[in-house]
Amino acid sequence: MAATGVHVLLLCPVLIPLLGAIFSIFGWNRRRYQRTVLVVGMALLLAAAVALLRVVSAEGIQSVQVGNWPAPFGITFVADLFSAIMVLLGAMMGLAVAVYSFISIDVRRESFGYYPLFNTLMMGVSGAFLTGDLFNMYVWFEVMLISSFVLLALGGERAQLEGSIKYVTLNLLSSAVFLAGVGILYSVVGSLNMADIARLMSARVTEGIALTIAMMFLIAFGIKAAIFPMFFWLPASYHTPPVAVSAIFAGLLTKVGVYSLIRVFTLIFVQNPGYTHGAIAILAGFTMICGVLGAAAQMEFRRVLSFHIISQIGYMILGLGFFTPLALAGSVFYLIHHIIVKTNLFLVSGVVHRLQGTYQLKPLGGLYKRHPLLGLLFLIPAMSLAGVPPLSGFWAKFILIREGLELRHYLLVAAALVTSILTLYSMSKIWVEVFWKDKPESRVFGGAPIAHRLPRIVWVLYLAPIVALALCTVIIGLAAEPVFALSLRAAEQLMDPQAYIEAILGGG
Amino acid sequence: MTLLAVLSPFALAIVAPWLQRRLDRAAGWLLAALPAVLFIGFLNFALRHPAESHVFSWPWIPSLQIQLSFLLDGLSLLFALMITGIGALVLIYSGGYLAGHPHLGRFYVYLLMFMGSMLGVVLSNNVLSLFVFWELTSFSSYLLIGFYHDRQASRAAALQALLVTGAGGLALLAGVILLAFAGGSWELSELLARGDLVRGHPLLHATLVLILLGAFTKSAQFPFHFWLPAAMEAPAPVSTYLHSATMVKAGVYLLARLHPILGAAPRWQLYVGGCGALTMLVGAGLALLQVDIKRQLAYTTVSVLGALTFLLGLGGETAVTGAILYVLVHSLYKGALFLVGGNVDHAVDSRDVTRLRGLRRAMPITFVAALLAGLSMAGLPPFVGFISKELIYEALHAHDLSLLLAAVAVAANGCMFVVALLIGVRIFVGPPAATPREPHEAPPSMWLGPLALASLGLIFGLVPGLIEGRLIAPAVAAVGQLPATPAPHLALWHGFTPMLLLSAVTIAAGLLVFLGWDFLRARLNRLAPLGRLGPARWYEWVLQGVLGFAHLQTRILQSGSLPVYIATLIVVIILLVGGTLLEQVQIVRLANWNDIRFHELCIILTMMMAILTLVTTNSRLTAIAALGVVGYCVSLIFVLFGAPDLAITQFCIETLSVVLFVLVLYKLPRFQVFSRWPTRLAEAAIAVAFGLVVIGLMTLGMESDLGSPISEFYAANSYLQAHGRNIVNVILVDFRGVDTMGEITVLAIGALGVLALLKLRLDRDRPGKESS
Amino acid sequence: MNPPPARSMMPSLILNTATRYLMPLLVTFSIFVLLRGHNLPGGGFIGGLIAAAAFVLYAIAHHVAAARRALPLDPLQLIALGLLTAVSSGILSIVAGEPFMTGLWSHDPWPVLGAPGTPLLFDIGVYLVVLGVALTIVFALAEE
Amino acid sequence: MQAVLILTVGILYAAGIYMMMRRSIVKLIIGLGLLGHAANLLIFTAGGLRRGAPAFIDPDQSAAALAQIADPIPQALILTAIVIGFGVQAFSIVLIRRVYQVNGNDDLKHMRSTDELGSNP
Repeated sequence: MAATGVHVLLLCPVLIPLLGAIFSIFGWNRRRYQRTVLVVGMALLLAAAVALLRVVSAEGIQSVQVGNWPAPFGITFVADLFSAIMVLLGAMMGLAVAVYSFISIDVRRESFGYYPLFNTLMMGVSGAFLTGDLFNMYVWFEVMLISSFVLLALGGERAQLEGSIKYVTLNLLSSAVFLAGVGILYSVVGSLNMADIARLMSARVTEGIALTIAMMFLIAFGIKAAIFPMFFWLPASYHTPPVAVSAIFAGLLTKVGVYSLIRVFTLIFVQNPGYTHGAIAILAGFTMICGVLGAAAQMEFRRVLSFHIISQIGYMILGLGFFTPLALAGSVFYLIHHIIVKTNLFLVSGVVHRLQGTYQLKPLGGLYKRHPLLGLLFLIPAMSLAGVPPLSGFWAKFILIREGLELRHYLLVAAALVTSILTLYSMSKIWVEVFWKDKPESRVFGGAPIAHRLPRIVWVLYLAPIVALALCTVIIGLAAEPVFALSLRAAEQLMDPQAYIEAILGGG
Repeated sequence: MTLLAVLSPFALAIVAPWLQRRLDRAAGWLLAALPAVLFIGFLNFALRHPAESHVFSWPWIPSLQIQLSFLLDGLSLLFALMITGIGALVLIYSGGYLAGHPHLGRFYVYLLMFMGSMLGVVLSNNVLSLFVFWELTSFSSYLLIGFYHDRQASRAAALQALLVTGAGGLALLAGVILLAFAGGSWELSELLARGDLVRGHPLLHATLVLILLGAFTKSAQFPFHFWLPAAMEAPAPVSTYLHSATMVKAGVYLLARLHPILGAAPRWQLYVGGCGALTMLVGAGLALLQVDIKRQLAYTTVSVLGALTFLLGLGGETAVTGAILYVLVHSLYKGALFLVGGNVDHAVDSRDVTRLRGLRRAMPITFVAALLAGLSMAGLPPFVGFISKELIYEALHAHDLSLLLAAVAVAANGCMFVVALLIGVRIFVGPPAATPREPHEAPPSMWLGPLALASLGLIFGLVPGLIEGRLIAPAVAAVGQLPATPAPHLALWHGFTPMLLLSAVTIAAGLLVFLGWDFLRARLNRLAPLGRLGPARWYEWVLQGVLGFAHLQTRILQSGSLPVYIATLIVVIILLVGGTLLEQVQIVRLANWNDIRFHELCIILTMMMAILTLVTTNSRLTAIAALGVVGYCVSLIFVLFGAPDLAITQFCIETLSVVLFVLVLYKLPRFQVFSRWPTRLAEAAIAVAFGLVVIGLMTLGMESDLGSPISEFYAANSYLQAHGRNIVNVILVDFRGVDTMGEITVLAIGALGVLALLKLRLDRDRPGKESS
Repeated sequence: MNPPPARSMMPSLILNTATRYLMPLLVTFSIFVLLRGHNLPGGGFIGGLIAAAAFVLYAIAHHVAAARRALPLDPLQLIALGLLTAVSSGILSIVAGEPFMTGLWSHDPWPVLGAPGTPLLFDIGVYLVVLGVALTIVFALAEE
Repeated sequence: MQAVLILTVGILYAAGIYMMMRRSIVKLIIGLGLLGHAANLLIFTAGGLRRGAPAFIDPDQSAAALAQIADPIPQALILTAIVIGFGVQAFSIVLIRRVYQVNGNDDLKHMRSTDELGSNP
C-alpha cells in the first residue's frame, strides 16, 4: 500500500489544481468561495510537494504508470530530486501569490476566471515538471501556456492586449517547434517516453541527426526560457498584467523552460556535449549580458525586473552549458534562489504601486522614510539577486563562477561578473529611486493617487507572503549547506541518466 | 569566542532600533558596551598569547569546503583591537552627533552590521568567508554613505562607492577562487604554508592582478581613489570609522595578509609599490587644494593608504614594521581629527578651513584633542607619528631608489604636515571669525572619542614599549612570516641619522607651504580644470558609456516590432537547426517520388492553389476561405492514409474555425500592404529558407522506417486489455488518457479566455484596484 | 452575466420549425457517436461537436437565450461537469487501489453499450467539455 | 507520395511564416493557422504513411494484417494537437479582434508601446 501512496502523491500536484479549477468554475462569480478553494488547494499542493520531496530524497527516483500500462507504453509520471524540488518551489510560489492575489486582484478579474486560471496554470507547471513523456510534456506546456495567455490578457487593457499579441505569437512559435521536434524524434526513435528515448538514442540515431533534433529542442525550450536571442516576448509583456500575475509568471514560466532544457540536455541529448552544451554556454553568456543591459536601460520597476529574469536565466543555463555535476548543482541552486527572489521582487513592486499608483521610477520616492519595513523587504531579495553575500544569490553565483574558472571558461566568467555588477547597479537604481529619494512634486509627473495608509488586514495579506519569501532567501543564504547538498544530489542524479532509465524501464 | 565576537554585532544590530527607541540618549553608551567588551577580550588574548596564531573553525557549507574559520594572530588581533576600540568610541560619539535624528536607530544597525563584517574580514581564515564579510563591509558602507538619503549628492556618492568597491570585489572573488585552486585549499592558514605552490601556478599573474584590483579599490588606490573623498557625504562617525580608521584599511590588511604568499611574486613590487607611491603623491597633492575639513582629511587618508600600500610593496622587515605601525598611528590621529571635524561642523555648521578661526575659546576640549592629533599627524616629536615617519624613511633608505623614493615621501609628508597644522591648529587660534552658528563645546559623548584617540598618540609616542612587543612585533611577524623576534627598536631618538635630516626637511618644507598656503592654493586652483580629466570623470564616462550602450542595444534588440521578432527567431532556427543539419548530416534525399496517385496529386495541387491565393489575396474573406480549403485538403489526406478519426475531427474543427473567423473578423479592415518590396523579398527569402530547413529535417526520419514496438503493443492490447477496436480512440481515452485530460483542460481554458476577453473590458469600465 | 435580449440571427419559419425536430435527433446522434467511439470512428470529441452543432442551430433559429434555456446547465457548468467526470473516471481507479486512470471494466455487458468501463466515463467527460466549450464561445460571440 | 507531402509541409511552413511577418494581425493569425496544419502534416508524414488500413482491430485479425495498419500513435498525437490548436486559435482570434477594437488598427507597427524605452536615464 505504501507504493500506492507514492503513486497518488506523484499525481497530486496535477490533480489538486485541476480539481481546484473545476470547483472554481462551478462556483463562478462567487469570489469568497473561489478564494477558499484556491488557498486550500495551494496549501494541499504545498503539503503534497513537501511529502514528495521527502519520499524522493529518502527512497530515490519515484515513478508511476498512469493507467497501469507498463513503460514505455503508457504515460509515466516520474519524480527525481530535480523534479521534486521544482514542484515544491512551484507550490511555494503558488501559495504565496494566491494569498497576495486576494488583496491585489480587482473584483472584476476575480469574477472572470482569475482563480480557475491560476489553478490550471499551476496544473500545467506541475505537470511539465513531473511527466516522463515528451508529448505529454507538450500537453502540459500548452495547458500552462493557454492559462498564461488568458491571465495575461484578462482585463483587456490596451497594454495587456498589445503585450499578449507578442507573448502569444512567439510562444506559439515555440510550441510549433516543440511539436515538430517531438514528431521528428518519434519518427527516428519510435518512442515518446523520455527514458525510453534516452535508451534508444545511441542505438537508433546517428550523432548528426541527434544533434539536429537537439537544436530544435534547444530552440523550443530556449524560447520558453527566454534565452538570447529568443527572449523578446518576455520584456514585451511581463509588465502589463496585474502584479500578482507578473509575479507568478516571473517565478515559474521561464523556469519551466529551463527545467525542460536541463531535463532533455542531461537525459536525451548527451551525444556530443562539446557541440550542444558548448552552444548553450555561449548563448548563456549573451543572455546574461543582454538581459542585464536591458535592465540598465529601463526606468520602470517591473520592466527592470523583467529584463533581470533574462540575465538570470543566463546564469542557470550557464551551469547546464558547463555540464559538470557541480555546475549543474549551481544551476539547480540558482533556480531555487531565483524563483523565490524574483517572485518576491514583483510582489514588492505591487505594494509600491498600491502605495503610490505607478511603476515608473521617476515619480516614485520617499518610501524608505515612511515604510522602512518595506524597504528592508525590498533590499533582501534585491541584494540577493545582485549576489551580495551571504544571501542566497551569492552562493548560486559563486558556484557557477568557481566552476567556470575550474573549467577555464574565462570569458564566460567575465560575463558573469560584469552581469553581477550591473545587476547591483540596477537594483540600487530601484532602491535609490523608490526608497531613498524623496517623492518628487506630483504635479511634475501628473497626480497619481497616493494611499499611504492601508487597512491593517491589507498590509498583513500583502506582507505575509513577502516576509515568508524573504525569510527563505535569508535562510538559504545563511544555511546554504542543506540546500546546496540537495542541489548537488539532484545534479548528480541528472548526470547519471542510466539510473533514471532504470528507475522507469526497470533494470533491463 | 571568535564566532561569538563576529556574530554578536549582527545580533545587537537587530535590536538596536528598539533599544534606541527605549533609551534614546543612553543607547549609544549601552551599545558601545559590546565592542568595549570585545576589545577587552581581544586585548586579553593578545597579552596572553603574543605572537602565536590560533585557528578556530566551525562548519558552514562543508560541500563547498567553506567554513567559518577564524585565524587569530598578531595581524588580525591588531586590526580587531582597532575595530572594536574605535568602534566603541564611535558608537558613543554617534549618540551625541546624531541625537534627535529620526533614523538614528537605523544608523546603529548599519554601524553594528559594519562592525561585525569588518571583524569578519580581519579574523577570517577561510578566504571565501573573508570575501563574504568583505562584500558586507561594502554594502554597509553603501547604506552609511547614503544615510542622508534625501540628498542627491549622498545617493550618488553611495552608488559610486558601491560600484567601485563592488567591481573590485568581484575581481577579488575571481582572484580568491584562483588562489584557492592554486594552493589547493580555502584556508588561509594552509595557503600561507603553501606559498611556493601558488607562486608556481601558471595563473599566478592573473591571480595577483585580480586580488590587487580588489584591494586597491577598497583601499582607494589611484586611480580608484575618487570614491573616498566623495564618500565624505556620510555623517562624521562614518567617515571616522569606515573611511579612515578601518574599512579602507581592509585592502591594506589583505595585502599584508597575503604578503607571505604573493609578496615574492615577480610583479608584486612593481604593482603594489608603484601604485602605492603614485597614490601617496596624488592624495597628498590634492589634499592641499581642498578647503573643506573633511575633504582635506579624506585626501590625506588616500595619501596614507598609498603610503601603506607602498611600504607593503617595498617589502622587507623595516618597511613592514613601518606599515604596521603606521596603520595604528594613522587610525589614532585620523580618527580623532575626523571626530574633531564632526564637532566643529556640529557646532558651527561649517567645515570651511578658510573661514574658521579662533574656535579654541568656545571649544577648549576639542581643541586639545585636535592639537594632539594634529601634531601626531604632522610627525612631530614626541608623538608616535614621528616614530612612524622616521621608520618609513629608514625603510626607504635601504632601497636602491632611495633618493627618488625619499623625495616622494618627503613631498607627501610635507603636505600632511600642512593639513595637520591647518586643522589641528589654524582653525582654533587667532581671533574668532563669524560662523553660521555660535560655536559651543560638544557634549562629553562627542569629545571623549577624539580626546582618547589623540591622547593615545601621545602616550604611545612617549612610551613606545607599550605597543612594541605586544602589538606591533607579533603583527610584523605574521606579515613577514618571521619568528616572533623583537621588532626594531621603536624610539623617539635614534641619534643623528639621515632619517632625522629628512624629518627636518619635511618639517621645514611643510612650514613654508603652511605659511604660504592661501597664496599657493589660489595659484594652484587655476589648474582645477585639469581635474575634469581625472579618474572621477573616467568613472562617469564608463557609467554613461555602459548606460548609453545598454540603451542602444535594447532599442535594437527589443525594438517592439513583432515581425522583426518573428524574423529573428526564424533566422535563429535556420542558423542553429539548418546549420547543424548541413554540418552534421551527410545524406539528405527525398525518396518515393514515383509513388503518387492522381487523386492525391489533385488534392495537393488544390492545396497549393489555396496557399498561393492566401499569400497574395487582398480580401480577408478569400484568405479565410483559402485557409479553410487548406484545412479540408489536410483532412482529405488523413482520410486517404488511414486516419478517419483525424479526418472527421479536422473537418469539424476546420468548419468551426472558419465560422469563428468569419464571425469575429468580418468587422476588421481590408488587408493592406504595409511593407515595401525589399522587406517583402527579404522576408520571403527567410520563409523559403525555413521551409527548406523543415524539408531537410523531415528527411531525417525517412532513412529508418522502423516499426514502433509501442504501436505493436497498442495493436496487440487494444482489444484484449482495453476493450476497444478503434486503437486511436483507445489511445486517447486509455493508453494516453492523460494527454486528453490536458487537452480538454486547454479547451476549457480557451473558452474561459474567449468569455473573459469578450465580456471583461476594464479599459471601458471604471478603473479597478489596479489599472495603470 | 445576464444575456442581452438577443434576437435570432436568422429569423426563418422553416428553420425555426426544422430545428425544433432536428435538435433532439442531432443530440441523440451525438450520443450514439460518443458511445461507439471506442470501436469505430467517433468518440467524445466528435460527439460533443455534433451536439454543439445542434444547439448552435437552435440558437440561430430561435434565440441564444432560448438555446441557453434548452440546455440543462450553463455552458460553463457543463465544462466543469465534463472535467469533473473525466477526472473522476481516473480517480475511481485510485479508490480501487490501482494507479490513476487504470481502466476498470464491468464484467456484465449492458444493453447497447457492451461492457462499460471507466474509459467510457472519461469519454463522456470529453463530450461534455467539448459541448460546453463550443457553446460558451459561440454564445459569447453571439451575445456581443 | 512521401516526398510530395514533405515538400507540401515545407511550403506550408514557408507560407505560414511569410504570412506571420506581414505586420497585419489578421495575417498573423492566418499564418499561425497554416503553421498548425503544417505541424500536423509533419507528424503525420514523419510517422510513416500507409494507404487505407485505418487502425482498427478485428478480434480475429491475422498478425500480418495487424502489421499493415497505419501507425496509430502519430494519429493520436495529431488529434490532441488539433484540439489543443483549436482551443488556442479560438482564443487568439478573439484576442486580435479585441486588439483591433482597442487600437483601431491592424498594423503591428502601431503596437510598440509595451516595448518602448523611456528617455535616457
